[in-house]
Amino acid sequence: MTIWLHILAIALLASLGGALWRVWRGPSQADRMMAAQLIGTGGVAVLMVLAALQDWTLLAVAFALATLAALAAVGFVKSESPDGAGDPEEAPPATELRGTVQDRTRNG
Amino acid sequence: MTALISGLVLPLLAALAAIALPARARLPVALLGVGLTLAASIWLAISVWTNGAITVSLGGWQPPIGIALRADGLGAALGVMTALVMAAVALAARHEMEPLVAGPRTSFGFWPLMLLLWAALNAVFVSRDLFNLYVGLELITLTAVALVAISGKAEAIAAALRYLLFALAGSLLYLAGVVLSYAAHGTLDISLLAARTAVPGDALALGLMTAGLLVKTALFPFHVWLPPAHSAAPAPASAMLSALVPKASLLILLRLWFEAMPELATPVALFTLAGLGALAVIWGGVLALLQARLKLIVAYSTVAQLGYIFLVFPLAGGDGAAQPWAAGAWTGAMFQMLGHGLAKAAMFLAAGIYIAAVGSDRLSDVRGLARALPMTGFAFALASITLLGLPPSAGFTAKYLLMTGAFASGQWAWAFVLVGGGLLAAAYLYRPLTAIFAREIAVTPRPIPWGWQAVPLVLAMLSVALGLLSSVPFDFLQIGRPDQAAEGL
Amino acid sequence: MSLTVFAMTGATLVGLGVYGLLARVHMLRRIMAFNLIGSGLFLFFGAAGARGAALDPIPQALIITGIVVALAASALAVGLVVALARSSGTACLPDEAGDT
Amino acid sequence: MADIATYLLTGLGLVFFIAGTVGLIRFPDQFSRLHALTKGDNLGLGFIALGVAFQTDTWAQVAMLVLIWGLALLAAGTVAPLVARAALTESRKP
Amino acid sequence: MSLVLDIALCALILGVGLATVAGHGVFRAVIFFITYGLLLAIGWARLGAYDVALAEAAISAGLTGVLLLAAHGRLRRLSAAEEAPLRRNLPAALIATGVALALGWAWFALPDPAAPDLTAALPQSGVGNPVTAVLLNFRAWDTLLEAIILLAALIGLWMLARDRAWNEPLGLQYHARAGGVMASFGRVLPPIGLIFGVYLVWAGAETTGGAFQGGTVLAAVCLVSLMAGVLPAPRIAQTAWRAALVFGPGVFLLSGVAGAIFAQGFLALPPALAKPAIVTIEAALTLSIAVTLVLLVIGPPDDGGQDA
Repeated sequence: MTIWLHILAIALLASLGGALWRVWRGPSQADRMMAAQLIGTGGVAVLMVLAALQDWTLLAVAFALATLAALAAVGFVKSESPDGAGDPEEAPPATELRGTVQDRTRNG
Repeated sequence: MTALISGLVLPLLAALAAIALPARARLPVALLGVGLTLAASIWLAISVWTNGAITVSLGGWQPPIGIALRADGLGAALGVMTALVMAAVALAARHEMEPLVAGPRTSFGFWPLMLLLWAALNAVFVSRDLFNLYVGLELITLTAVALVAISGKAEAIAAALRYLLFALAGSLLYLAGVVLSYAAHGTLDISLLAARTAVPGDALALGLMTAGLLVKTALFPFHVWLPPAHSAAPAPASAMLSALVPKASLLILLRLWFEAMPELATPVALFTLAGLGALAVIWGGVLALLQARLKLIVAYSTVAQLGYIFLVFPLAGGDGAAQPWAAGAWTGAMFQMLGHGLAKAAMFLAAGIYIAAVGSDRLSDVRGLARALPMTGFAFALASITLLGLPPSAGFTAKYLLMTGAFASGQWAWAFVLVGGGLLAAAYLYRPLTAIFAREIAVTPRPIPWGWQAVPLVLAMLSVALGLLSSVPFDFLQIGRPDQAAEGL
Repeated sequence: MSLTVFAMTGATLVGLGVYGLLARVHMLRRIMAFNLIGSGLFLFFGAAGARGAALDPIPQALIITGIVVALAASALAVGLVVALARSSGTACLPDEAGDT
Repeated sequence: MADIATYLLTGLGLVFFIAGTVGLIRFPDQFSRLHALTKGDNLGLGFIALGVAFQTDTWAQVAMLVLIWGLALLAAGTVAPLVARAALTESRKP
Repeated sequence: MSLVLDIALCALILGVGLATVAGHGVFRAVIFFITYGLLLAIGWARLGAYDVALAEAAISAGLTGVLLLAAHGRLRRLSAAEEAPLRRNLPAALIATGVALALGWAWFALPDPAAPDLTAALPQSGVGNPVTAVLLNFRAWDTLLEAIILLAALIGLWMLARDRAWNEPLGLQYHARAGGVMASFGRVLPPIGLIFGVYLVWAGAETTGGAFQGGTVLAAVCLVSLMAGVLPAPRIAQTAWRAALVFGPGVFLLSGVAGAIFAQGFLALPPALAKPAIVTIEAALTLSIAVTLVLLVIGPPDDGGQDA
């Protein structure tokens, strides 16, 4: 079991490496943030595995990571809004946006 | 012990109260905190004078488990100097930081920041723990940076950011050394480190800590952040920044080289430190000559004046520590620390009065102000005497003792630095003094309350008195001094 | 052996941070570089503290203190950068704005 | 028995994670990437939590695992549409 | 096997660190920095330093990340988020390599570990978690100053406000669609975070946790709620907020003074009273740390206007 958990953790880390490629590549800021979200979830998974491998108190770290990853995503959404304080659900109305679903390159 | 703890607790409590209490209670509670902390600092000095150095293990935990504090003559003397400067700053700030003058933001932030800075300085003066010193230095850095930025002007923000950049780089260098010494020796206590078994990594650790502290002390060539930061702050803040803040990192430097790891003080290392000090004396002096604003001249002179203190390393450090001249040279450098602190604070507070009176500190605008504000002009002149090292000031005692050490140890080169630095100081102080004491007034000043004008004068007089009555402070500084050498000179 | 890996990682992170601090002029970059240096040092410290028979809690406590101090310094630095950008339109120090 | 369940469930979780990452790398536009992401990693995390749960010593640890997964689901359910909308706004900007 | 895991993890950490420094674009660097904190937390878990892992996950990955994201957003709106591309800088590379090599050398030059012997002291400390014993008892003075540093940074940050904005609410004026996803999240998350934060403080005496970690989690959920427009933004003029800021350090300081009056000295805790005293101090500190961190992240009062 110990060996499997090690392999599992290594494989999960490798999968995080793939997500890191998307952070590097972009192209849009949302792409990078989504990849960071995946890395956050993957980190939680790694910590769960390490908890089984080492010490169950690591679950507290996993919990904290999950909470703080949510905060980072909300912070991103806020900073993306025009005044830095808004909510993408407010305006403009969603109907206007249909058909513009192609990502454009915009590095920041 | 109570005096030592009071010097730490009282400013912290006053700062917390100044943050939490409503606006009308802020000034009274801050001034009360200033008064009580001043009393505690003097009380600490008296108990050190009567009982010798005071050591406290916090929480009853001896090092290496806990943190030890120790007030020796040097720490207590710096504490008293700090208290005098802070009290003067508070009296000046009572006028300058009034809500109607400075606005609600500045008048809110100044008092807690000042009190927190004071607590951090006192903590550094007595701490024996390298990591605790790091925490203390960081508190000093953050409060000092905030005090630079407090005016809100664009150049103040840029100066504060540059200061923070250098200070954080210095902190990290210092921290790297702390990490290495704990990893090697399992202790952070200066006294325990002195008794350690030396390992090869010690030189790297000491080198990193020294480099970090030099950045924070603004020794040449790391001085570039200091003049813009010190001149961009409001005058009472500048007084604290220039007179007190560099002394904290300098004190840690002394503790490292004279107490924790004296055996690493090779002649080359000591020569390098003093050589940088000598370059600072000259470079700071030359740049001070080129400035057109009073505060910038005074700020560049800080770069030069701090340089003198580094002469202590070859004159009293390493093998020289056991020599008869070491006590004199060491004490001379400490006199320079104390005298410069008092005189520099007096100068900045005087500059603050000029700015309040004519709205500018350009030399062309302060012309002739000695006629309208004679006490301030006299204060500036008296403080200049200390910076020049003329008798009977503290600056004279400092340079005399250092000069004696230079001759006695045969290190003549440093004597030239002392003389040359004095001549440069005469040159760069000549312009502001002739401007202030000019016959014609350039700008008619607003009236300044008498009590405010007296503040820098008292500080400047203290810096002279320190030289006049030098035998008591001389003996006081010897209390708990490392490597007690026979006083031969 | 694992400890050596972590210690070398820490040392390399410090080097990366130093490079970022010296070669980058955008102040947010430099704040991140400071954090890289700090965390690299802490990683080195943590590895050193784990060498003995039992894990030494003192480095851990010092590292937690250091992390909090770094956050405080970063917050003030970020505030200063935003204030600088607001007053001068750039997030680089005045004499460096033109450089790389 | 418990070990076999762990092998199977965590293995399945890993497959979902890898699928999510492959989707994140391979899909051409960001909205299908977002889709891959929210499905893949949350299912993956759920299976890993479930698999790890077979190794726990106490029920409190199981509860903690469930709680963490629940929190991750809640966060993903909230954040994904918001990030998607932010992405939409971003792609409309000139 | 575990060495392979550590090497893989360290390779990721280094790759992310390199990308943070070398990649073009400040935003990309910020995202890499967030993932860096996350991977580092896993590194701490591998080193067995669970309390540090918790602090790193909460503070470096979480709060510093949000701080940098928000700053990037503001800079972009001020058109100050762009930067010149990285040019090769040989002196910087030489210095950086020298520093890294020196540290690497120092590692191999380290003598045998010489940690202080805490076996006699720990049972007297009142808590079972040795890290908490060091933070709240053996080296409580460091921890007290650390809490003061957070406070000093906040006062310093407030000094960067414009004078005319001083009486405005702190930070940006967050708003969200009422009943929308964000607003609901802002309502659901705080109770969960509150329970978890309190658990971390309570558990910190015996196992992984502590005041700073718990305070950070509380701060995180409060920030989500503030950003979702659920909590109103505080103002500096509100006495309750300022009192909450100084409450923790004040309790800590006064309990230290009580130690000087009633026990062996400043910050001394008699073994019989140590546990309740530490839990009380931690509870008070947690409140203040949470409030301080929230206010540090949202920034000084802002009226949204431009400078002339």
